[in-house]
Amino acid sequence: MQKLNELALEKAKTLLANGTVARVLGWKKGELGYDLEPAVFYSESDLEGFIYNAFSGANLSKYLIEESKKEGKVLVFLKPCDSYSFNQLVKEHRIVKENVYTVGIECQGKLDVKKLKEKGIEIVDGVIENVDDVTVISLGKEYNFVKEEVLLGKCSVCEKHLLSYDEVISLHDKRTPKLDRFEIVKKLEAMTADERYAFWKGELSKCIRCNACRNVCPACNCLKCVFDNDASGIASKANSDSFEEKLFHIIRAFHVAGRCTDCGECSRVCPQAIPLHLLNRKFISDINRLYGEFQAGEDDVTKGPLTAYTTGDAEPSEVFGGNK
Amino acid sequence: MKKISCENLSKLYSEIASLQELYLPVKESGVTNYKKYENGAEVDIKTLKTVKSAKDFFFPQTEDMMEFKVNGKNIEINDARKVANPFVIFGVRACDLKSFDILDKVFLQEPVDTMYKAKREASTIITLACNNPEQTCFCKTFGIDASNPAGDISAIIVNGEMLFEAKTEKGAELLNKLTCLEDAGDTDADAERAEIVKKSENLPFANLNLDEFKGENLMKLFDRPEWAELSKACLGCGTCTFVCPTCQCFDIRDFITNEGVRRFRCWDSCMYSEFTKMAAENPRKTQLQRYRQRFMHKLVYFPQNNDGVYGCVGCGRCVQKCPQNLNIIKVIKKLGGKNND
Amino acid sequence: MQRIGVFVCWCGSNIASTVDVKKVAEVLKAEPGVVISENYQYMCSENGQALIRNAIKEHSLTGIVVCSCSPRMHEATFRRTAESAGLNPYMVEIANIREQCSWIHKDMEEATEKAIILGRSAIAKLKLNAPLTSGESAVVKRALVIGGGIAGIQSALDIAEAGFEVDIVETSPTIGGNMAKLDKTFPTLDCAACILTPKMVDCAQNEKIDILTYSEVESVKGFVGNFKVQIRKKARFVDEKKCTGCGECMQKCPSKKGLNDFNMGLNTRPAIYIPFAQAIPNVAVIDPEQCLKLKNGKCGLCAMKCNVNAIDYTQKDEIIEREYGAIVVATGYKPISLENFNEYGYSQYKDVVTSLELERLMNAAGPSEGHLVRPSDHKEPKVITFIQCVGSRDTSGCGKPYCSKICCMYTAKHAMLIREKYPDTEVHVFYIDVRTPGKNYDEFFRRAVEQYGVDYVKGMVGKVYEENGKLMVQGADLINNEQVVIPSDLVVLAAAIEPSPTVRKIATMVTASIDTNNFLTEAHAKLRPVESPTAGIFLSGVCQGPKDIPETVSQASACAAKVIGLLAKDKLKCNASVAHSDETLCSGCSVCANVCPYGAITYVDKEFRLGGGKTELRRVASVNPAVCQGCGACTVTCPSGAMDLKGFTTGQIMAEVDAICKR
Amino acid sequence: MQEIKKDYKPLIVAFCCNWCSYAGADLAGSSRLSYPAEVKIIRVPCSCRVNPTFILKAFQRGADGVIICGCHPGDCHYTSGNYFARRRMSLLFSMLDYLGIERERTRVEWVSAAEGAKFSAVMNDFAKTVTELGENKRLEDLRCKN
Repeated sequence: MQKLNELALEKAKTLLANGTVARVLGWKKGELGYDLEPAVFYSESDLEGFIYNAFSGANLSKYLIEESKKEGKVLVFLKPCDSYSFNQLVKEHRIVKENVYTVGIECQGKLDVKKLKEKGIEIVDGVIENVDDVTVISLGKEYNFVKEEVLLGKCSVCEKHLLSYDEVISLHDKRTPKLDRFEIVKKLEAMTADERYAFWKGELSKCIRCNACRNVCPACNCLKCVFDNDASGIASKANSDSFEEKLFHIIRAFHVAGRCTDCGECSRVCPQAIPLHLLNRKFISDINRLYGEFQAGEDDVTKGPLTAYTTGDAEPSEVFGGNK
Repeated sequence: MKKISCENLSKLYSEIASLQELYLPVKESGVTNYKKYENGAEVDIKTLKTVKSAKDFFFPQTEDMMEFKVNGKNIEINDARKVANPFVIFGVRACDLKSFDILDKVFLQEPVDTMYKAKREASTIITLACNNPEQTCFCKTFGIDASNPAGDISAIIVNGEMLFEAKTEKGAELLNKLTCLEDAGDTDADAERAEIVKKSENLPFANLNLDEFKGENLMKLFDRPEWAELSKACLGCGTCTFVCPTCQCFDIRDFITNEGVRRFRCWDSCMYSEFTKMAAENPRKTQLQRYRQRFMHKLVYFPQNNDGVYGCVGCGRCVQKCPQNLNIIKVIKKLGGKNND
Repeated sequence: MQRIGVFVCWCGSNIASTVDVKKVAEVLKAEPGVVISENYQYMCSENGQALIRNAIKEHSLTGIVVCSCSPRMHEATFRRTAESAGLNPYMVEIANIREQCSWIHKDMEEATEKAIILGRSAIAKLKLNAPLTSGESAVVKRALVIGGGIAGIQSALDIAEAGFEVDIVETSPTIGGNMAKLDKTFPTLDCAACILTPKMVDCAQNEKIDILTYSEVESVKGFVGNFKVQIRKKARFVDEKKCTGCGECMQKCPSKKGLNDFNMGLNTRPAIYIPFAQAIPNVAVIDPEQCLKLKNGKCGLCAMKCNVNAIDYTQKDEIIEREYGAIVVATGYKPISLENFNEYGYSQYKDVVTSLELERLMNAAGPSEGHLVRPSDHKEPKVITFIQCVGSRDTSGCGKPYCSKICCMYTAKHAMLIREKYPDTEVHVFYIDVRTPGKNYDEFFRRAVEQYGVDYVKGMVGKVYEENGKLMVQGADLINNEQVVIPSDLVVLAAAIEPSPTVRKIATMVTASIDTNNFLTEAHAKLRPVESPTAGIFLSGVCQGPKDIPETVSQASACAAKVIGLLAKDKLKCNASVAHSDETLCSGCSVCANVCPYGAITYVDKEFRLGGGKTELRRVASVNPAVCQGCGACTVTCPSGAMDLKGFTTGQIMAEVDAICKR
Repeated sequence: MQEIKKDYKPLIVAFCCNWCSYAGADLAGSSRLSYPAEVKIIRVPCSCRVNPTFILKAFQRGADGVIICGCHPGDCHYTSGNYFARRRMSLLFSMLDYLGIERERTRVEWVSAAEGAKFSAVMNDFAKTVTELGENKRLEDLRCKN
């Protein structure tokens, strides 16, 4: 996998040098080995900080809303999952596609720092990444993990594949996930309503309304969110009550329903580890079940399921997927 | 000094809880936060960084202030502030303890914030030394000793036992009431404390250079071009501010109830795009400006106004929680001066 | 500061017997913003309205709430009342305390309490009302009819008759459509040409009608009353103004091998041709695919022969742009392609023909000059078998699920005509059901069976195959419960009809909706059958669903009546309760247009000031108030809340919710 | 299951489409077909105008049940509004159910202008169902209720 980093870097350098692009959107090295941050590189010397590795989990597509408006082309590296968000944003006219040079890049799943910390790893000196396992070097010691143990939740069930790009950097076939994307949704559906209520009360009451889930979400790309807009009637700055916790998350999930590509960023960034993706995934699962398989972002033209209908759609009284 | 075997800690918790409300780090739904102690709670004193800091006790995320009852065309105004009952916080780390000093400088200055003061006075704080400071801890940079926090009672774990020392009268009074504790005799914590100091010293960010963060450099720092790069990935979420033990900005908002209006205050974040929105204008239009504000405040403006006390305690929560891995360490390293690499 | 007046109606005893109207008025008077609260026996009476008018003037009211019967009953009344007193009519809200309260509750206390809550809810909504004005837009007094078949012709004639200008755009070189190809028409058996051609001539001679044949609609912009349409007039290579239709050129043209579309390809025609003798306009056209001069520059005989110098090989397509107030879609139908029905042997055997081909074979102006002969050997058929429902009522996916409606009747007509003219010819008809509702229709069908001895066999045909020079039609006879094989000389397939393939493109251009069978959807299946849901677009003829001639003509006239009603207005008053996009919030994501049934939303790039002299070009939604009907679908689809509906704003509805839920 | 107070009367918010169910309610009224006074109707131009936020807001404010009434599928005054509403409400209700909110508290019914009797029957039935469920505790805002 280290080879991918070299190829990506080389690609970035070449395209910058020959003037194809004016800047590069990628990931930058951090201080602790795992704390990569999304960054824009303007020159070959800038690119010294560039890295693509097992910690390049952040979805870069949303940054293109701003970056694609600027003068000159921007090169972006898109992991399979990021590409779906990219397409969705193009579909919503939020990215100026002509100003973006897309390079699809192989991804075999990215690591979850929280999970590594639970395994006792606080700092990372190096990673050796294979398709199904990974070795992390920390303070002189080597730790080997099966991928499922340490992958970001979104990666362990990822079925996304490379779409179409200007170029592709890929050396291996993508690993097939060993877990079912809807497993937990199904588990929750199988619970009683009381159990489900208890589960979600526990999870959502942790919410501190930092808005990280919303701000990282590529589908949450409104100029101004209704929750920030005093005129909307539902503006709120804090969860003053258990109702507001629910309101925010239900409405947010509803607003992105049919547009959410299941990129999993909401859960990745939640400081309170709320499995927010399970809300979106419920909508996805219902949409698939009721209106036919739909993957947002697979292309940049198809109408979303909430802006379409058939005359024979299920009635709201018969749609419940779960237990009572 | 008093002590108790770590195996019997639940007895201690129960006993304190029988005297006053007790709050301590509890693991729930996968994360550790301060919670009111209840029998069977999964107390977690291993985790150094609760997600939310201990500032919540004095400055909670939302707090009612007053209430307007509307009946037809009549309005009645009522005080909605809650009375603060005495309570105990257990397990406060040195960094969070230091954050109380910083918050005091804000809220206890004239005009005194009565809601904050009432809760501050109602509290008894039991601190806990950090036996194993983490890589992301950098309290030492701000001169904080993780091995020996004070508070009303100071606690430290030594060889499977927890030792307690009263630091204030209030602390001594509580300690004396606790029957489950035994006298510590000649057990002492000096060796353990020395060990902690040594560990802290070896942490990667223990001695960050803060030299440049001086009042006279204010404009120079403000204009540094690096802010663009530093803030580039910032999402404008409020995570860093809400997990931060020293961030103290709030907003006052009204909520329309079925009977009128309730006025409450709630945390606000300088990272939010609407933070400085005023009737006519929003002076901080870009995320760069907002990002710069947060760190300039912590590292330059606050110490300038508060005898050189920095507005950061090096707890490392933001380092852990920033969705895109931006943090104060990266800022200090870039702008704080030489030898930061 | 708002100054609200509340007016509680007794409705005689209808309300007052169960609701304590005085108490309602009294309690609502205490609501913030309410300056006067009255009750009266009949608010809708002249005295009641006078009371409201006086109160508006005397107390300078900014809005009124009338607690009375359903707004569906008197909202319009009270709006007029308010308007006559100088108040904006949309500053009126109705609390329905009759149908939704006094009439369904018996307990006075309960009903009174509910009436108060409904009153509060109306007050809460009213506080967020804004004065609305219906926009007005001028109407271009000209109609466009797309399609020049009998539907388009009839609509155009009726509209022109009322004094409005009409353009007919027809893709083929002549108007007349499918009807011009027919021989006789049921149930009267009069000749199609005899009744159609006079209408075609009327069109041509009517000063108000402009016929654009050999033309296609290229694009449609605008909205009801104000459509801007681009029409492509395809190069005809013949100057329409000069050509006299003498036909000399056709005689001399050496390239005679083109299939004659008008005769369903049953014979050939020259490269320069007039589709049929009565064509309107009676002007030749050159098929550029076939013309030797246009293909390789070698010929030019027709130009030499033309006495009026009408031939112009250099002619180019021409784009004409015109404005219209209304558009009639009359694109008609075509028989389906029979490629999915190999069992009937249509592609294998020349003597398996469609009904429309049979029409040409029987037509005096057809390829055999009305003498019914088989295409293969030009011999008179002695046994003819008709197969019904070829591709109609077909749920297998090969054909169409609907009934094509005309086949039963035209087959009866064919059978009868054949038996009349060739009495020794045997005629068999395989049918699933015979459907003959309509004036004199069933009588017509029975005549075919009873008087003309046509053999109707109830059952489906399995296959058609050739044996000893005969076409063997093998099918089931369900009544005698047996398999039958009928050796035939000619087999006629009643092919299903489908909307003309051009309709899809046109529907997209005019944002009219289309159903799964490509028929255009009407605004309401029962109550608005000739209008499209898109304002200003009207449906004439088979483009909306299968129809026979009488039905088509009635619909065409109905359609014309609607168009005339529209064009008769100088200005269109738009619906005031329309959607509106807040451009400062809109991110141009375009989901709203996806749910708009009227195509009222478009997107424009607009410049916004960013401060510091900088500007940004942003895509934002823009609602055309003349087209929007105010359903509100877009408001819920818009995640940012940029899209709102005037008169039913998000704020207003939430205020009602709040007021209702206060207890 | 919570204990239900004896004289408990639920609060029900009904969003009714102007063209069908609102008229249906009028017909119920003129036919004197009663339903509980707890049902309060809000008139909307079309069921597609009902934003999920309205429904949640009603619950926040103390509603115990929310019902949305629209034209029968295929009969929408605006041709397609109720089809969009049907998808939206299906997904929203399923989500509320997923969160453990009682699914009987929300309902969609198609009631035409001619169905006064159906309107009354639906409201009676819904009110009964919600009364049996008792107060809405899982989706309320305590601040609204003091």
